[in-house]
Amino acid sequence: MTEERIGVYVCHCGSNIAGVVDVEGVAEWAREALKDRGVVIARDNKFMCSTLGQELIENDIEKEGLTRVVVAACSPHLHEGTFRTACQRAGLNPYLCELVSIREHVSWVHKDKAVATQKAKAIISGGVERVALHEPLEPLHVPIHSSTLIVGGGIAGIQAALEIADSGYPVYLVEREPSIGGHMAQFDKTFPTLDCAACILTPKMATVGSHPNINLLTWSEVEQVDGYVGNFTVTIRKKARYVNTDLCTGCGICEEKCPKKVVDEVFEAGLGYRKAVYTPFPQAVPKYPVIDVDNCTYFEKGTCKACEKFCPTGAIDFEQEDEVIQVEVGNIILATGFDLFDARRISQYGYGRLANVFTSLEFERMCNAAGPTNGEIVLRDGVTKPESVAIIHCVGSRDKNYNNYCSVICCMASLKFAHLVEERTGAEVYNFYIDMRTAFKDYDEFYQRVLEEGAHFVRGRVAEVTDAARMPGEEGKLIVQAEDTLIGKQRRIPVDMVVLAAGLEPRHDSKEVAHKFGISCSANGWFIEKHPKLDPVATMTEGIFIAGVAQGPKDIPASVAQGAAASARVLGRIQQGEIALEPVRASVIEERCSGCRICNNLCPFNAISFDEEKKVSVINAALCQGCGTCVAACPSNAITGTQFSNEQVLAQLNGLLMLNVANGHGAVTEAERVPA
Amino acid sequence: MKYGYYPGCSLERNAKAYHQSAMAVAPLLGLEFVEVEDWNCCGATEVIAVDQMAAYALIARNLALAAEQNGNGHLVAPCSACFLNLSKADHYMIESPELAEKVNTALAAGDLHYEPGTVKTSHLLQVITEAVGLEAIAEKVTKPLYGLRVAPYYGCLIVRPGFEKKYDDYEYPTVLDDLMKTLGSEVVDFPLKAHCCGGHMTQISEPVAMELIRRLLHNAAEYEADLIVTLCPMCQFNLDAFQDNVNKYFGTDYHIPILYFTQLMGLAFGLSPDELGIGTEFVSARPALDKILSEAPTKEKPKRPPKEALPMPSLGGEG
Amino acid sequence: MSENGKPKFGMYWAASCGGCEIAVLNIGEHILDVDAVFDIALWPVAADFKYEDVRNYPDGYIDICLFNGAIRTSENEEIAHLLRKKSKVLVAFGSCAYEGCIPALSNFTSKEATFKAAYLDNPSTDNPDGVLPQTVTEVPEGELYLPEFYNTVKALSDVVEVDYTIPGCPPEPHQIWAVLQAVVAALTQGAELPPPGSIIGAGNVALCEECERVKSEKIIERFYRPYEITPDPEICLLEQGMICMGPATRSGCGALCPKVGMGCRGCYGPLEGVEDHGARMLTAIASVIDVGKPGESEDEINRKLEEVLDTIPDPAGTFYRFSMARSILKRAKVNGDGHKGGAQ
Amino acid sequence: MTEQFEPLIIGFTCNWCSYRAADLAGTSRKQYPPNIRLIRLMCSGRLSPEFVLKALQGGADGVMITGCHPGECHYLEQNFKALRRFALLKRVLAQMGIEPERVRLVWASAAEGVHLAQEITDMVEAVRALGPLDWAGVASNGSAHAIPAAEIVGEEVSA
Repeated sequence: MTEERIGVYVCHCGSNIAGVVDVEGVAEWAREALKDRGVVIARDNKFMCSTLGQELIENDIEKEGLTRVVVAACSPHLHEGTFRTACQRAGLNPYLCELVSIREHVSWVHKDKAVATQKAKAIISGGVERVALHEPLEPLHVPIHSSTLIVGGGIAGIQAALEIADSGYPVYLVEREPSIGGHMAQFDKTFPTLDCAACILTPKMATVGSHPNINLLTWSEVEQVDGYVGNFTVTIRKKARYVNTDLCTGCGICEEKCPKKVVDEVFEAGLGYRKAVYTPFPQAVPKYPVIDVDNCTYFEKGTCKACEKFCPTGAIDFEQEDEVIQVEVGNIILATGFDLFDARRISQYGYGRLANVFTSLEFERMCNAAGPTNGEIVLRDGVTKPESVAIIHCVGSRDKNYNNYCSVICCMASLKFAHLVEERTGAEVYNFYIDMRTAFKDYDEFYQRVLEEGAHFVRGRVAEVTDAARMPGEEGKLIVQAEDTLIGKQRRIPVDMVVLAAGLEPRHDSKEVAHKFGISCSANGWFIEKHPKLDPVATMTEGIFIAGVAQGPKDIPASVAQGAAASARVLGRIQQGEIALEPVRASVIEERCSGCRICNNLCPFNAISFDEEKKVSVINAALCQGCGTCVAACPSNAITGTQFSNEQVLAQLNGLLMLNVANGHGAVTEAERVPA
Repeated sequence: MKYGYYPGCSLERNAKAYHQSAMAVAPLLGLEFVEVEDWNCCGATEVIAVDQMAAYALIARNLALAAEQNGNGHLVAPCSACFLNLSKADHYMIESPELAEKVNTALAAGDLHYEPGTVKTSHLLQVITEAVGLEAIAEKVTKPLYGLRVAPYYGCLIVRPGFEKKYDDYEYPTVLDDLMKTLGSEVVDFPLKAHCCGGHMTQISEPVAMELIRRLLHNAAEYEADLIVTLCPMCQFNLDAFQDNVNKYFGTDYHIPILYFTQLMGLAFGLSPDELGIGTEFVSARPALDKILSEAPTKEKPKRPPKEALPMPSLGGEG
Repeated sequence: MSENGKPKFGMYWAASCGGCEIAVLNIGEHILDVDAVFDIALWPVAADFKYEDVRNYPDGYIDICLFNGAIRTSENEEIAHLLRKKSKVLVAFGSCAYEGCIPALSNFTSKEATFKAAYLDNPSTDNPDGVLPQTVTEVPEGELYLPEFYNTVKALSDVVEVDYTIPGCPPEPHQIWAVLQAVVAALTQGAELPPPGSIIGAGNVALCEECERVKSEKIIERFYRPYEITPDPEICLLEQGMICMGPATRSGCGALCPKVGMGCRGCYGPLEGVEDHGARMLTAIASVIDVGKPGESEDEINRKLEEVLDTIPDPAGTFYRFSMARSILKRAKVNGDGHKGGAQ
Repeated sequence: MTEQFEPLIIGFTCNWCSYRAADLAGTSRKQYPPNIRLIRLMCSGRLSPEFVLKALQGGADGVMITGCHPGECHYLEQNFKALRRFALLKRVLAQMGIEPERVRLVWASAAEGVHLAQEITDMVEAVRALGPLDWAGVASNGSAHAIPAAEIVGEEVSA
């Protein structure tokens, strides 16, 4: 029999509990039947969560010297905190208080009073057995390192970086490509206001490049993440640029002199060329070029070195090697963006086969004044202006063969395209859509405007795009065949150019990235937020936040908002200076550990490591999230978990089993104690 | 490799050449086809529309026989309609135990039983391209079909529905293209490669049938194909036997021979046209075949596009 | 009995194979020391004593009694009680006495089924009349008695209080000798004995500690039975897919089986605080099966999982090979014919 | 017992999903049989098989293990470990003669109060149909054998 002095408090919750459970009876029972199990006090009260109810507990702790408290009321998810704090006020460690639910799990789901009362008793019995074995715990306090890592230099990452840097805290901004700017930098105009992307983006990029608090690491990738919230150690690979950035002035002569021209699959979306030594675009930040070793003649054949010969500052350095650095950060924001759906996958639309089928991103580059056609909308031959253009919506989106989800931006982007075509070529524009989705400020107005400009809208999914002419007038054209579901007829519309509004997909490597940072992703690969509504930029992993399309398809304003939101969360953390973690943690009992290493790869948070010296496994308390999987797995009982030890769980089980339901009519008998 | 063989009705009649060429080519590829004894019609495309139960029972009878007669339970059908019916019946019987039960009640009348899923049905083209493989085929090629411009025609039945993930892409398959390239011939882009040939429309609505056939001939002609190669008796029959009617109907003048891929394989393997039933077609293939060069045509290297032209999308990706 | 003041030694053989007896002899010439130090008070395998003699001893007459074998029959239990009464120190000696061992595998079936296997279906048994053991048999001379054969095999500690336990099937000679020396020291020089109830002659951590094979993170794609592979001599057997109970089993034997490429069978029993040897190994092994990643469909995962688990032919028999009588459930729920509800 | 048999089910719930599902069933007043009693764990991955065995041995007629749907684990992938262990445990329990209906694994997200209530109802009925497990009875089966004091103190005994 336990030494503890346990107090049991049964809540009426007005009539919520008392209406079904004989609350006084239960308290009475606890007082008598549980005497030999350490219960010294059992009371009932109208509202335990009220100040009076809490004071009741506090007084008993002080006057009666209670060492454990069981409150039978609502769900712990509601008031566990309340009663723990009450105990704390009275000088009892909060973790010595157990709240058991006889409302959500009893009075609200059962009608039979006798049976409900019996179940309430059983639940309290379990709580009493359990709480007797509870141990006093102290929350873990970990300091928060004031600098932040942001992965991804698109608009979301840029926004987040600026917010934090402007508040005076250091930021490491890591970008895979040679320049920041992301997809937005590729666009010409932005819907619905049609202001030019470059005009609003490049100033922000410049600020990032010159900001004293921002350490910009382009042409770099995160290799490894160690540590935990407040204290991450991040290993970053700075890929060799083969350009000495201390000497380079960004004059661009190397690029001009480089004899090797290759198709730019990234920034120009395959529609234009770049050199083997290049900066993706004129306003690139930083301004330093990189040498693309796969295409550089020198790296292929060992001769050329034109760039080196002509570089006025001798900045070209063919001997340069990757540099691996480590940085300490307190928080991390992932803004890794998206990949465009590969339109080749829908072969019947002919992308890659039929010259004048373009993707939305190609079209963006085409419209861009700084793009391959200097903003001219022309066919693949580079000269002919189209007289008719078809824009196909939902390519790879809202389609069970590819992606079920809506890519959000395509409707508005397509409307933008329709407008630009109309404006720049006067061509006939046909939009093939399933539904028009123009939510949000000024979007639908823009739709109305494009309608008035005379663009055609055909409601129906396109069956195929073909160059197989069937009837006069189709020769030499691309024929778009679709069912017009509004008139219920098949239509074949010959056009000169087809633009595929390809959907957004998670980065091809988003799953590896998620794993690297210890967060989770949805089946298709979007990063999963902590709560879809109430916590959209945090993740289940403390100290790691997400922003932009990496979390799911969204447009520029939404991405910017998330970037700002994520940075606000990080700043909050930094200003607290430290963070308190629930002390529900697992730990290894060294002298019992045989070093079998069963547990070593069970922890997704990498909290478990192996001490090669002592040949035992070790758990990092700050990394541990307290799930207890390793506790359950340890073959030699060498791992224990606070607040959920075997003893505690089995005690509760034992307590629950002490009372049994006797029969259907709820007449209740107390079975004798079952040995467990 | 030994397979059960389900010829289907047309291979005994209009598609004799297909049967003949298949049988001529098979041994060269180490394929042994054992004809299912006492097989019956698969019901083609009509019976299912009339009475599903009867149709499935009709088809399942062949599956039951195949399961009974050949060991590895792998059945080959050269005809697209047969292939589709056989695999469809099996597929639906697996999906719906009720159907399987009904069908088996019917089969019981003939002391037969079919356990869904025991027989795997493949189209002849599948067996040749997947089981044998293009490398093995390339080794057998002695008389490459140099210079012959071929339009590969799949028809609609073999690729649809996609329930068995039969093809890399059922909207725009490329298996036959690759096979033809392996034989040394030049494959033209043929956008209508998986469109319908009209099936039995010729007996139901002439204008519809004629138009469907015309489209295919027109498209092939547009791409300057010397001939259309096919893998389905129905397709071959429509395009070949009705080509004359189409010409009359539209006042056109198409002379595009329609051959089976097995016939072209035979030629490339050095067999004589007669061994392959070439000559039995309505639109004679001779003129086309005479175009075959003894030497590989020297490919004039693609003249670089004018500098203002925009690059074509790379063929990378999954396409 | 000589009254030379020599401590009295007893060893009893209940339901077991006799291996424990051999193990004691395996301590080699030390056996002479045992004889020198002790007076034998009961040792059916070595000397001729009658139960009657034992009953006539005063209580606590035997200084140390090594009890090997499980409680299979009423006789086993009766003698257990008797020896408890007559011994100062009663030691559960070996896996059978400690946790039921191989005899307790019959707890997976019923007494009737066991008899059927032993006396009727056994190819080497000639029993045309299907005679089965009876507790009472009428003969002209009168009645003959046999002890009752229990349906469930029990551990010694289930029927009497046990002072110490020496695990192992059988215990390793060097461990036995060490224990005997300790006892002798205690009896002669009044040295301290370990606290009652403790496990002696074994280590306190799992076998892996004394196993020299290299261990690393465990990811198991499938399991192999010993005849299916030739394991790499350097690497942890479990990592190679051979079931090895080592991680869940007491050290003390010197990891003999793993040393020769055979997974530990678990005869030294579970570690301190472990209530169910089988369950511990089950959960450990299942945890490291390489099936199930986020994104995979549940059906797919279950299919793969079943495939992997099919490579463990008899999980319960494997994980509870020695510990059935001391497991949480102790036996299987079976009907008379040994048929299981769960196996339907 | 003339009354219908009332099984006792022990439910192990995940703090993040199924326990909250049970809360939700409460807040939405979704009635279900009172035969289940819940124990809160942080994750289905915490479930030691011993918990299940203890429950059955200690008088429960069935055990329901619940957790987040695969892929939705609060701890990323720990419910997969629960799934693996359950798959193996199932096989062992079958060998122990315990009907599969008595130990179930149920996925229930925090939003699936109704689903959980339904699963509970189904399980209670299934176990009710099986009848009591009564492991105490099973374990003592055949070993209820008291030794007469006489035999021990060594008076007259037969054989």
